[in-house]
Amino acid sequence: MLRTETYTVNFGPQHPATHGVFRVMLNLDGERIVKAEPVCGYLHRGVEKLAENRTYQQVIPYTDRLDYLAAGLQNQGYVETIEKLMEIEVPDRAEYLRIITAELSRIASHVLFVGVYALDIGAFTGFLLCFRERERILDLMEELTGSRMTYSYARIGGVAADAPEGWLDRVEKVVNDLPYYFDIYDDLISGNEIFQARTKYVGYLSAESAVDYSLSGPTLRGSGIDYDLRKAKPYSIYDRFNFEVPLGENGDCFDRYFCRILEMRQSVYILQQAIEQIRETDGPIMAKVPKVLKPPKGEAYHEIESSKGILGYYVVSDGSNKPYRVHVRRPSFVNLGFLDEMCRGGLVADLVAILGSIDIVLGEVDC
Amino acid sequence: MDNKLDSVIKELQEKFSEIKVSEQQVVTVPVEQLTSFMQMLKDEYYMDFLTNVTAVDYPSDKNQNGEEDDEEDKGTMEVIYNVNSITEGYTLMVKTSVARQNPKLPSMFSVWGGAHFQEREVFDLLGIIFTDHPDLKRILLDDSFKGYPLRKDFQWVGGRK
Amino acid sequence: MLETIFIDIANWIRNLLGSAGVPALWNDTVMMLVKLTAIIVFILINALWLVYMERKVAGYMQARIGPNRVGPKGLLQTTADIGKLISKEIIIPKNVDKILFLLAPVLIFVPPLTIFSVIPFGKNMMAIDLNIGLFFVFAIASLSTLIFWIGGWSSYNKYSLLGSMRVISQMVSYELPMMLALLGVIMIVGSLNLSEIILAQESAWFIISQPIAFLIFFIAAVAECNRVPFDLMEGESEIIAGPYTEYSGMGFAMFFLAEYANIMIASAMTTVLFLGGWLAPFGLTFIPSWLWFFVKMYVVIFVFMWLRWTYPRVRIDQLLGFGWKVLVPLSLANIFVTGIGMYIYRALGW
Amino acid sequence: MDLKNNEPAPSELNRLVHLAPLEKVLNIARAHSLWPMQFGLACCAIEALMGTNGPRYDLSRFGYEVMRTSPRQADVMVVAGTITYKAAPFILRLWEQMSEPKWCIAVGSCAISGGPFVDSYYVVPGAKELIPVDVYVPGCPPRPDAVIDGFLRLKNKVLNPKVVEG
Repeated sequence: MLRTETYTVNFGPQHPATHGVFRVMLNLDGERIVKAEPVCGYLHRGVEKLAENRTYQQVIPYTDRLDYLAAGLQNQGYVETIEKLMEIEVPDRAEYLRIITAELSRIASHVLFVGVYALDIGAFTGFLLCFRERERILDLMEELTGSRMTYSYARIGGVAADAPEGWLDRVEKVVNDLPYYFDIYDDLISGNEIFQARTKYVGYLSAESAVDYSLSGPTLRGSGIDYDLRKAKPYSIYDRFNFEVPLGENGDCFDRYFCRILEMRQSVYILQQAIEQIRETDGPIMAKVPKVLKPPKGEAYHEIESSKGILGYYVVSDGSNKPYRVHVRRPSFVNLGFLDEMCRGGLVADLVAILGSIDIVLGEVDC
Repeated sequence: MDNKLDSVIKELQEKFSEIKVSEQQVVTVPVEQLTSFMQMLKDEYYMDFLTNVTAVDYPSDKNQNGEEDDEEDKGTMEVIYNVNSITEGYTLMVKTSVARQNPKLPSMFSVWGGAHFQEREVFDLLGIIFTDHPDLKRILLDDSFKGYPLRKDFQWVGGRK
Repeated sequence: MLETIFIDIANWIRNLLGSAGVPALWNDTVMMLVKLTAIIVFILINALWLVYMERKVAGYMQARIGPNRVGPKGLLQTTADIGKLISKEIIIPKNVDKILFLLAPVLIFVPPLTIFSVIPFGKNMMAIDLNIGLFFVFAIASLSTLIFWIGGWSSYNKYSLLGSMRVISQMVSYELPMMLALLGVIMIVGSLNLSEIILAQESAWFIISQPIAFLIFFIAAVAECNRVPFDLMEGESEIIAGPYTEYSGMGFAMFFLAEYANIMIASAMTTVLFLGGWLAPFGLTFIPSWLWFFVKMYVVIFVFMWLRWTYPRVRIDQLLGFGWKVLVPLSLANIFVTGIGMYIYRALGW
Repeated sequence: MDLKNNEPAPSELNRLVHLAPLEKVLNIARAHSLWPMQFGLACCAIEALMGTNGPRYDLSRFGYEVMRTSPRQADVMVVAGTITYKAAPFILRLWEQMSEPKWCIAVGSCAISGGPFVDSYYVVPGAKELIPVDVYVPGCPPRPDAVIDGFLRLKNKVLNPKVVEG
């Protein structure tokens, strides 16, 4: 008698489509997914515990290594939390420099996402072409911060260093070039018939479940929910810029992907405005902050819009020079929570498309 | 925006007499009323987005608010929920504390699906048990790991030589 | 002189043997062996060179340079790779079906070698002139499906199994439109002999008179070779390396080279059937016919690579749907239209 | 950790067959065709495996760009990132799945010694605790140039096995 049965496949931890050490335990019926259980923690480094034994400034480099693709945003999130805790006013110029690094990080992260997503779908050339643009952004960041990926640029009360001479001009040049590259992505990747066939109507995520499961970032906005903290609750100086929040319509993989492409274009607008405004802003880049930071007893929770979603830092101070507790609300981690439901009924190839469209970074997932 | 939140908190205070509100508008809810309180937040105040769930360990000698412990020499653990409202735009921090010896509280999974992973993480790192959670098991650490690293009394040996 | 250089060499060897008093039967056998050896060497060298070409093409398409350190312009890169692969340990995992596991990489080269013996590389340049050449080619080409499947099945690995099942479904559903598309050509020529098919294109290549057939054939050929956008078999981001996941060292190298041998066959067949084989276009007959054949073949191979480095991968259900719902009806329609066309053609008495 | 423990175990040495002159020729082939395994742990993988392959640094010039996703077909394991106790068993397993001859490059502070996470309760202090490492590439994360240099050092090592034996 003919009989079929499901079987389990370990998708990962070493697998090209998991973007690092991440495992999905797949229960398959032929190629159909019956159940997809994410297993993370292969990169759990105990950052939250380590932070308890470091001074407030020493935590900054650890935040870089959470989301190593957009370290500028991580730095910003952490230092703003401490500033909220200590009620420090940050000088304008520092705010602008932070915004510029943050938006550059966002573009660098999204560019990498586009490339890696293309690779997941099977287009290798898109993957490598994206590195060409990324290198240009990394060059700028290296000039400013001395590091290509882990910047540690933001400081509590300001930024580490002022922009070198001519740096802003170079940023402007790169920023003005970027839309041309995005057009190339649209031609090569987004406009491709096969790419669309692979991603459209795949991994449907309804607006209700996206909100219910606390998904955030482009994953949420791809389902049509207008919730971008830069607009909804402007932190830092985002209220000074004009930009739009791109939204998806169908809540499928393609929308999530395309949201990021559009978001990069908006980041370019923000950068152009920021560069224009920073030219008129002079002044210090650091607020008056004591050498030994001892925030008052208390707690602060602050969230920013990172490239992956809502990045929150919760810091408790006990009055000493080390944080009593640091918790990071990592968007990648929370976004994974809905993976199972999104995958069910799809094919193995769909899992790759869905996982890619969530855009996880394992350093952030596992903390 | 803040005014709206003020009025919400006032209304809440009227409905739930046991809750405490601090200066930073942090609401402390007793464990017993947590589920009904949260359900009300979601249903009546459109707090549809649970951003963050975390917990802090306060052994007896450390108590953040300087309050006295009810139990002798036990300490507490605080569980913190950050709830946002996408439609109304306000955000609220809700706290509850459980005894350190027997950290148990109801899961918020029935209210917000987003609690699923985050509560698992809290369980994993702090050992707080969320009753009624559909799949409460370790998420980051492996199953054979002993202890809960984010508790203050966690002892470990680093790799530094 | 250049035109007949290979035929001259063959005749020279034959005469040499004849004058040495070797009986005719032995003479033929030796000649056959010489020809087959020539084909094996030809395939291996070409496959090696194709790997290099692919990496170079990929490099230039991706704004890179590609291998350029080993040998002049990196030409010896793939030789080094093969040298390394030969010396690598061959792992036989526990639980595999040992005989089949070891047999698959050996057998994988049989179909390409066999097929090349009937392909006319130039005027009168073919190892065996078979009057059912086309039929023979496809009969043998289907065999490689089985060998991929043997490799995947015997590996005792779920990814291999998934990959090999994909191979089967893919090959079965694309062989059908491929054959049906070719019926149009066969109807016009009225023969399965590859030489005659080439000669029938004297006035116009079949790519002009049978464009639909060409498209279907080419798409199906890409799928049969497991190339992007139909590289589901080894779709790296999904099922690691498909049937070859467990193969190491030379076993893997054989699969790797066989892939390129298959591309050569697909391109050679495209050339023979639709691009006029060794016929020289525009009367440029001073260039030897076999050179024309290679030029055309390499153009087709380049298109293969171009596709690979541009397109993403399709999904298995889309792949099968496309094969059965689009290509098969289209190829049937093509036969119908060709038949009507030929009827009108004859009725007009041209 | 002292240096002695870094050397491969004797049993592993015996597995490498020495055929004198042929081995030399093969070493040339091996040195020019080090296929890395596509396996990234953390931040360093972005630089070491993706960045180096990118258009600017282009590892493919040396012929090392063929990323094999299956450990059976790879020659070099690039340990790029923090190794945690949860990941350690499968890293060891991947290493054992690779076919001889194989090499290991430890990229980044974390893979060398645990890096900034050395004090953590869940981090293995360096890849050397698990597998024999041939080349260390320091940095946090190292630049792609440094990773390419690491590959070239490994190439040197493969070409001149004597250099490291003494």
